[in-house]
Amino acid sequence: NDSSNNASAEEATTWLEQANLEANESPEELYELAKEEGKVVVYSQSSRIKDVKASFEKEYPGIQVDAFDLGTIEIVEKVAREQEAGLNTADVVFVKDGGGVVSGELLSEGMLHKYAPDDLVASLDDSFLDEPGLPFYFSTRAIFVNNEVYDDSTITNWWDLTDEEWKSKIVMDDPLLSSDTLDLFTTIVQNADDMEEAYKQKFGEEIELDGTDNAGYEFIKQLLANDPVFVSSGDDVVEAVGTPGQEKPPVGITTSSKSRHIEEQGYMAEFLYDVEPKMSVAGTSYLYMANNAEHTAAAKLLIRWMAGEADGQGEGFRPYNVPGSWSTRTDVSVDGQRSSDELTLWPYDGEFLYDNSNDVRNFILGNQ
Amino acid sequence: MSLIKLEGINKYFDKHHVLKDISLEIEEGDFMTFLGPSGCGKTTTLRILAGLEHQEEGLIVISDKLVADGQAQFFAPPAERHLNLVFQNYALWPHMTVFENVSFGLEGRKRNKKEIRERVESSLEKLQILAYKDRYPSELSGGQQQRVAIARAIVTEPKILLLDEPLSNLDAKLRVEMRAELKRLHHELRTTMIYVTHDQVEAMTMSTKIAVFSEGRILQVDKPIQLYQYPAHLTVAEFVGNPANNFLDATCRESSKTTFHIHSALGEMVMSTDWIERIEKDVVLTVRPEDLLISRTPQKGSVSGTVRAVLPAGPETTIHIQCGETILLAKEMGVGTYLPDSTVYIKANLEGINLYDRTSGLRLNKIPEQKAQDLNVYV
Amino acid sequence: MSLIKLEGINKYFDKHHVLKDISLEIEEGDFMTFLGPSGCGKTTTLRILAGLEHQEEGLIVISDKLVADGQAQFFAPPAERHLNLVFQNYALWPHMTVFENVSFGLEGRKRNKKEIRERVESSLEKLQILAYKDRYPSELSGGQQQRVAIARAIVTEPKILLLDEPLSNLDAKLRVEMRAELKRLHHELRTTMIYVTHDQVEAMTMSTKIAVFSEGRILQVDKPIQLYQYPAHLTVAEFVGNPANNFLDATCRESSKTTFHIHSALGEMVMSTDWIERIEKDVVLTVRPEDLLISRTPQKGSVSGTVRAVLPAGPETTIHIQCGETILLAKEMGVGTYLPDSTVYIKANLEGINLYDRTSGLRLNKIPEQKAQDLNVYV
Amino acid sequence: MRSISRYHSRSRVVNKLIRILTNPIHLISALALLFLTYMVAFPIGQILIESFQEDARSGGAAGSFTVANWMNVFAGSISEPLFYKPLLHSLSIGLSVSVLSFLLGGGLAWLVMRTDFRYKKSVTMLALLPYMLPSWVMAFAWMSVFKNDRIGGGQGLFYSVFQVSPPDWLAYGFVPIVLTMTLNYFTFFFLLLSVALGAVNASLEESARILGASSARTIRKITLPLIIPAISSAFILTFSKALGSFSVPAFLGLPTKYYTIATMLHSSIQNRMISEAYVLCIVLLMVCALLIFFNQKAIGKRRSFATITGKDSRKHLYPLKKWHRPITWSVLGGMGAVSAVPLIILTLQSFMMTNSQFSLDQFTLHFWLGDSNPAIASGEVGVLKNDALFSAIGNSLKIAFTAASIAAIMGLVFGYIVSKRRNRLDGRAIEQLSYLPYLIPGIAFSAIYLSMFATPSWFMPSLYGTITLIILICVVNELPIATRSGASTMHQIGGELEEAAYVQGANWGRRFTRIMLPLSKKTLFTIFLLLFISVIKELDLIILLITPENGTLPTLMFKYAESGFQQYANALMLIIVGIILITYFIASKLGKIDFTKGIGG
Ligand SMILES: Nc1ncnc2c1ncn2[C@@H]1O[C@H](COP(=O)(O)OP(=O)(O)OP(=O)(O)O)[C@@H](O)[C@H]1O
Ligand SMILES: Nc1ncnc2c1ncn2[C@@H]1O[C@H](COP(=O)(O)OP(=O)(O)OP(=O)(O)O)[C@@H](O)[C@H]1O
Ligand SMILES: [Fe+3]
Ligand SMILES: [Mg+2]
Ligand SMILES: [Mg+2]
Repeated sequence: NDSSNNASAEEATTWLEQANLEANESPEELYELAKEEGKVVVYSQSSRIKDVKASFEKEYPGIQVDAFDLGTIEIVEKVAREQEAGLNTADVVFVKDGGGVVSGELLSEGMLHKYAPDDLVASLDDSFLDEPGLPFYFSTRAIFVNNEVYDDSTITNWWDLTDEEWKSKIVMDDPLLSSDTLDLFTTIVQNADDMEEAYKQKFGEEIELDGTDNAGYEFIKQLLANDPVFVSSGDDVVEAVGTPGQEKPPVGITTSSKSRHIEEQGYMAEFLYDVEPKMSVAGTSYLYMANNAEHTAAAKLLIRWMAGEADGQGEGFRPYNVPGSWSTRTDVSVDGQRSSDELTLWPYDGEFLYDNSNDVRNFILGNQ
Repeated sequence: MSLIKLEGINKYFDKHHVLKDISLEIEEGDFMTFLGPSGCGKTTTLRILAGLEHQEEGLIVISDKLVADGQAQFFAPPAERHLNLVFQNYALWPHMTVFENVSFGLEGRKRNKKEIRERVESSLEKLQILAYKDRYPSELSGGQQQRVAIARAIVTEPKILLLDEPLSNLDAKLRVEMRAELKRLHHELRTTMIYVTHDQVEAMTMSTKIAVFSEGRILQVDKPIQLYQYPAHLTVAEFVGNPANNFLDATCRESSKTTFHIHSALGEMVMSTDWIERIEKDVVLTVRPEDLLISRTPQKGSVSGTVRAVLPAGPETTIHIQCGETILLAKEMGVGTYLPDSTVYIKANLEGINLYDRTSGLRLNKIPEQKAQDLNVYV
Repeated sequence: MSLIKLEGINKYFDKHHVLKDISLEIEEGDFMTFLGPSGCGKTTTLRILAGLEHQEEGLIVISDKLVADGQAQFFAPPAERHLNLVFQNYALWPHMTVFENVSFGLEGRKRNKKEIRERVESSLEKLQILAYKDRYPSELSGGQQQRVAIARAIVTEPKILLLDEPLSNLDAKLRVEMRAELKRLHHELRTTMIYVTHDQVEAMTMSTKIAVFSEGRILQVDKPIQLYQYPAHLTVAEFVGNPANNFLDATCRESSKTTFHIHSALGEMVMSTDWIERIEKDVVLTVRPEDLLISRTPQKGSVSGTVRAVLPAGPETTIHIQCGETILLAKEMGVGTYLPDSTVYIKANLEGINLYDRTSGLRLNKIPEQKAQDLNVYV
Repeated sequence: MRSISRYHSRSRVVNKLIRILTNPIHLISALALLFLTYMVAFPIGQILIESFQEDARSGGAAGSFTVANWMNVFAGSISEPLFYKPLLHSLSIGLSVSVLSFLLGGGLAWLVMRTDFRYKKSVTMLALLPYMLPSWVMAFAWMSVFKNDRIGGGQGLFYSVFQVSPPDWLAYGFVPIVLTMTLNYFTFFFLLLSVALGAVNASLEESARILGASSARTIRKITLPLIIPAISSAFILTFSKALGSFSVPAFLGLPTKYYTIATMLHSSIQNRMISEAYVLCIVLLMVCALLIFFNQKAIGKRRSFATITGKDSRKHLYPLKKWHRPITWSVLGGMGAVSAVPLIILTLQSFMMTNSQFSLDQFTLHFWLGDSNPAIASGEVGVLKNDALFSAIGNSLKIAFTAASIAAIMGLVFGYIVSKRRNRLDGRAIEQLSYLPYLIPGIAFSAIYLSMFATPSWFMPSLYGTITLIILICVVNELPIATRSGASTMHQIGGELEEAAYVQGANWGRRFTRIMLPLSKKTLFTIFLLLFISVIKELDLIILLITPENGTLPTLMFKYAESGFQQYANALMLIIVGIILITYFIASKLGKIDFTKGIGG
């Protein structure tokens, strides 16, 4: 079997050479090449890809976008299995690195590549420069409060959630089922120092660990002891928090992107920016080029399109430039929400998450 | 009071009128046999009696209790009628062993295990299937299955037992033994039996009364021998007898105050007018095969005929004799030794003939006093 | 060459050895009847012959073609055996109407619609169930269902027809008609029939040969009358006869060169030594009921007995007579008029007796030459 | 006798072999085994192997042999919350759901098949409705009634009416999970038992009644044992469906942290702990295998369940008499409420501007017919205006129809083998194997199929990306329902019915199509219907295999739901229900099926 491995390795290198991912072709150049290819296949974790497909096909007639709408896990599974079988269906993969599995299982195997032309990277926020794919927007797990009853000052520190006041009054996605939530907890563990700091800030004394390894775990333990209510979807969190007319609504933890529908549904909820030690962790969405992609030029073109082209204002990025999400670029923002550089976020560390979220999950399981 | 009383039962299956005004009384301890051609409604009558089928019209009274009233659409459930039924198709439970099949009825009565076991085994013993008690019905032969069905019905010792052709799949020897067993049951427990059979010997030897059905009607209810000797109706006459009765078109002529002549293929017979209810011109004369006497030489009052076939059937022989246009059946004990196509002389035993109105089909001759008494002897 | 040949068939159901070395030859055009007690293996034999069951040992040859070989585990499928079977339990298809049930076999043969219709209707007509052709089996009486089963089997006019108690649920009259119909089929199409019945009259009148089964073995294969008159074995003698044969323990004593005495409850009989194969001391004497002659006055060679029961059964009467310790059955034509407990004198018709070795159960007396010829007349 | 020597010259073994090879049953059984080995045993083998492999994320050398996964699940420090407790929950849910479904579905089946109840068709219809809805709908309906203040966001109907909060045990966890699942899955019992009861010769019950047994005793001792094959099949289906169901326990269990094996399995998959997921999956499969084993025990080797025999007897319906009216009211009322309430909620929602507020001024047709309006749902057009809708309907119909038809026939054939050869190894193996796909999580199953069919292998062409593969996986995944239903019917058909056709010279094909198939026509229809419904709702099984042009209704719905467009999803759900109903009516008309009648006239 060695020979075939070698062969594919060889092939890969030649593909890499041909694909020339370092090059900085202009959209026009790419379009010419892409017309030959005729189509591009994208695996997307968001159904908004539908709008991208529409705008892209309008802009670049003759290139058809085949958009697969899948969940993160499905994308990982599908890409891995296809690549193992030598199938190169996907060209562009648009996915979050939930639990670090994309970096842990796909990137590490060379199944995905980074395509990040200079003009797109130019105005990225510094913290996103050193990423394995092209980060193009992010959202975050945030604390939501009912703004009919509470104000910003209700919760200013993650440790506030361990207060008796919030016993059974925290609604959140189940960390066992939502890898995003688990990522948050794992990142908290990773940044146990910050948590220790924040503890001191709130209680004015050093934290005393109750049989746990660090302040991160200690936080999780105390949070779980406060009987948070788990639900199965972020919408339920927003509903629980934001339903108007409640006397003592709970607080919620879910993805900031849920704020998109808050107004539409008539909820009274908002997420909090100023929480100690950090607001939360960034949950970045990436664009990758699949290994051995058949439609390289079209793929590059699509990646550019989705990233909003050089100025970030492109039609392709519009579906993602919505409340609750932030462009990774410093020069693009959504009205009415803080711009990305005003946020205090822990960086997203896929590798750490991949290696440690299992332990955190087991810890959560053990402390239920 | 009779134990069971059916009154004016009418039953329809969709449009088909299958029971027509069935009325019948059955005394306690009777052994009533239903006899009749296939499809005449015997099973249906049993099922209605058992409460499995509901008549559109008519009453059923059991032990002075009204259990079904067609008009009022009142029907007591089977269990309340305190009877038991051996189904024509056995209806054994395929998922139970023979033992379980038979014990089912007893278990419902909350007896103790040991007693149940004993009673089940004793009735299996009686039916000679004890050896099969742990088999499933699908592992039994047809006759064995039928015996399980009987065992299941008799083990509960019901007051009334309905049996729908219960011995049809048994061999002659077993059948005789089973008949004896049923008779014993009938006597010892004074069980009232209603019995469907196609075996005339069975009907004759077992029953205290026979009801002859035809096309959904009861034509005659009588004691066996009386029924056999004096069928009340041509259809009954056609049906009883083994092999079939001989039917001859005949004409009657009054010859004097006290006698009249019957003219038929059997020649001229002179009978007393006492013998008959009334004289009709066009009649049908029936002669039972065993009452057709054959001789090789001419006798007084005999007519000649030609032997057409000799059918030995073991204990007896049936002889087909052509006499004018008609073929007559005669029956003799033993192996008859007539040669085919030989000429013989036949004569009817006058005690073995009956006379019927050709239009209404009703019997014209009376049952002689003397005979009527005689017949009581055997019951 | 025989049409069907069974050779050394052995069949086991799990541990139960139900067929033991069955060997049988059936000629083309034979009407072979299987007679035997319930559970003796008749159905199983038919099923093995039809290819529905596979024997562990033994060969089956049909029309010179080996169709089954137990040792070699070779079994031709039923279709290749060109036969048809009337199942003991009918096996009608409940989802098909009567017409569809019957036409199924023809449709498989790709005939045109019209022909199928005609043939189905004609066979339904013969079985007197044409009127029910659009009914489902569940809407028929037991006897009607049975006739559908027969119609289904005969409509394809098979070379070989296996019938498993096909008339058991029909009334006497219909049964006679159906017998005639089967006979006609047998003659007209020269169909070879294998017939299972429990009705001895049926067996006697229909068959060219009878095979008597007992506990998985064939005891005797013979022409009907021969079988009836000279059962080869005590068990056969026990089984044939209607009502049952009389069995008397007897002892033989040679009285001269040419004669010997038989001593039994019937007194002393003197027989010629020609009559017998060899003389054994302990024997069993059988007398058929119709060969037990009754008189009210003492006769030469008669013994006295007491009437215990008189069972009139229509055409004949069975009389139970106690004679010493044993109860003997006698049968007379007509309605016997003996009074219970009266004394009568009985004597055996010497032509009606058989003698058996008490230990082996084999018949000792020979079949007289003359008789043997005579018997051929009726076949 | 030349012919004789010919066979004698061959050895016993050769003859036996020839016999085995030429007997269609053996042939079919061999083909079935081959099919199942490749399509079921092989994937399960993969799962088993991987459950013994080192996980990539656990840090060790990925792929090397280890029993750590198993140790972790069975004897690790977190075994109890990860495995034992959820297993206990799962089993008690499965058992309770089965028992309740049996009472509900069996009772209704009895009412419809055995009594002179008048509204049989309506009841049949109502009993089918809940199964058509995805299980979360029922859970959602429960929530809208019994929600208390634990979650926040307003309480349910119960509170608004009685002004008391329902206790937690009534709102979340075991009780509501069991009840909503029962309402979802009693259809198995209802359908299978209806078919089975319809085939029970009335005289078998009558003879018990005559022996003086009460109705209850007759049912308990005669009717129920007679239809054991159907009961145990329905039990197995319900039990494992309840065991494998994720959405209901997730929806109703999480608020009180009531986890089941299915939620744990889902968690492992979501967090990509593949080996752990596979260990849990194998545990579920073992439960399945155990169930089948017990089923085989219950059916036994010698007992017969042949209730359709060659001597048919009359049908007789049990009169309800004075109970008719109360039963009618309670059944129609209860069923109506249970079936209709979720449907009504769904319908209303699809016409309401905001999700959970029902009032007239919220009424809108936008989600059905609206043009793009950027203010609503990011400019999403109404469902009926969505270009993808009609191609999705087409694809869904194509997949569901083909898969359901194929699987239904296969189910009967497999069921035939299972019942004919229940004493043989092949029959048992087929029974076991055809059952196992049921509890393999959709994503794991389809991922393995993806690998198996990505490239041509053996004689199989590469099916990946074709609709054929989607149909194939649906067929295999639904085989459990199909085979179980098929087997339960086949057990009821007396052997002599097929034999009668056999001696008439009918070959196996003809026997099967003319005798066995028509005798099990209702089962065929039942399976078709059940499968059509579950295939048309299928999502996680096919999402990995589907291509954009092959999008189905559930994938479309997934898109709506994922974007949070609840009303659109509801509208789509109603369209699916509509399609199922139309299919039901057409199929029953075409097949001349009347559920409420027995076999024959
Ligand atoms: N469900 C039904 N629909 C229509 N007709 C029926 C139905 N059931 C029975 N019949 C008819 O009713 C008549 C009487 O049937 P029944 O079973 O009582 O006859 P039977 O006297 O028992 O006959 P057998 O001796 O053949 O058993 C038959 O002609 C039969 O065809
Ligand atoms: N599946 C089975 N397992 C065990 N024994 C069986 C099985 N089937 C039949 N038998 C036994 O085989 C014997 C022969 O059965 P068979 O059906 O051939 O009898 P039969 O001569 O047709 O009897 P009948 O006249 O009662 O129909 C019976 O004793 C029966 O109990
Ligand atoms: Fe599924
Ligand atoms: Mg009948
Ligand atoms: Mg038999």
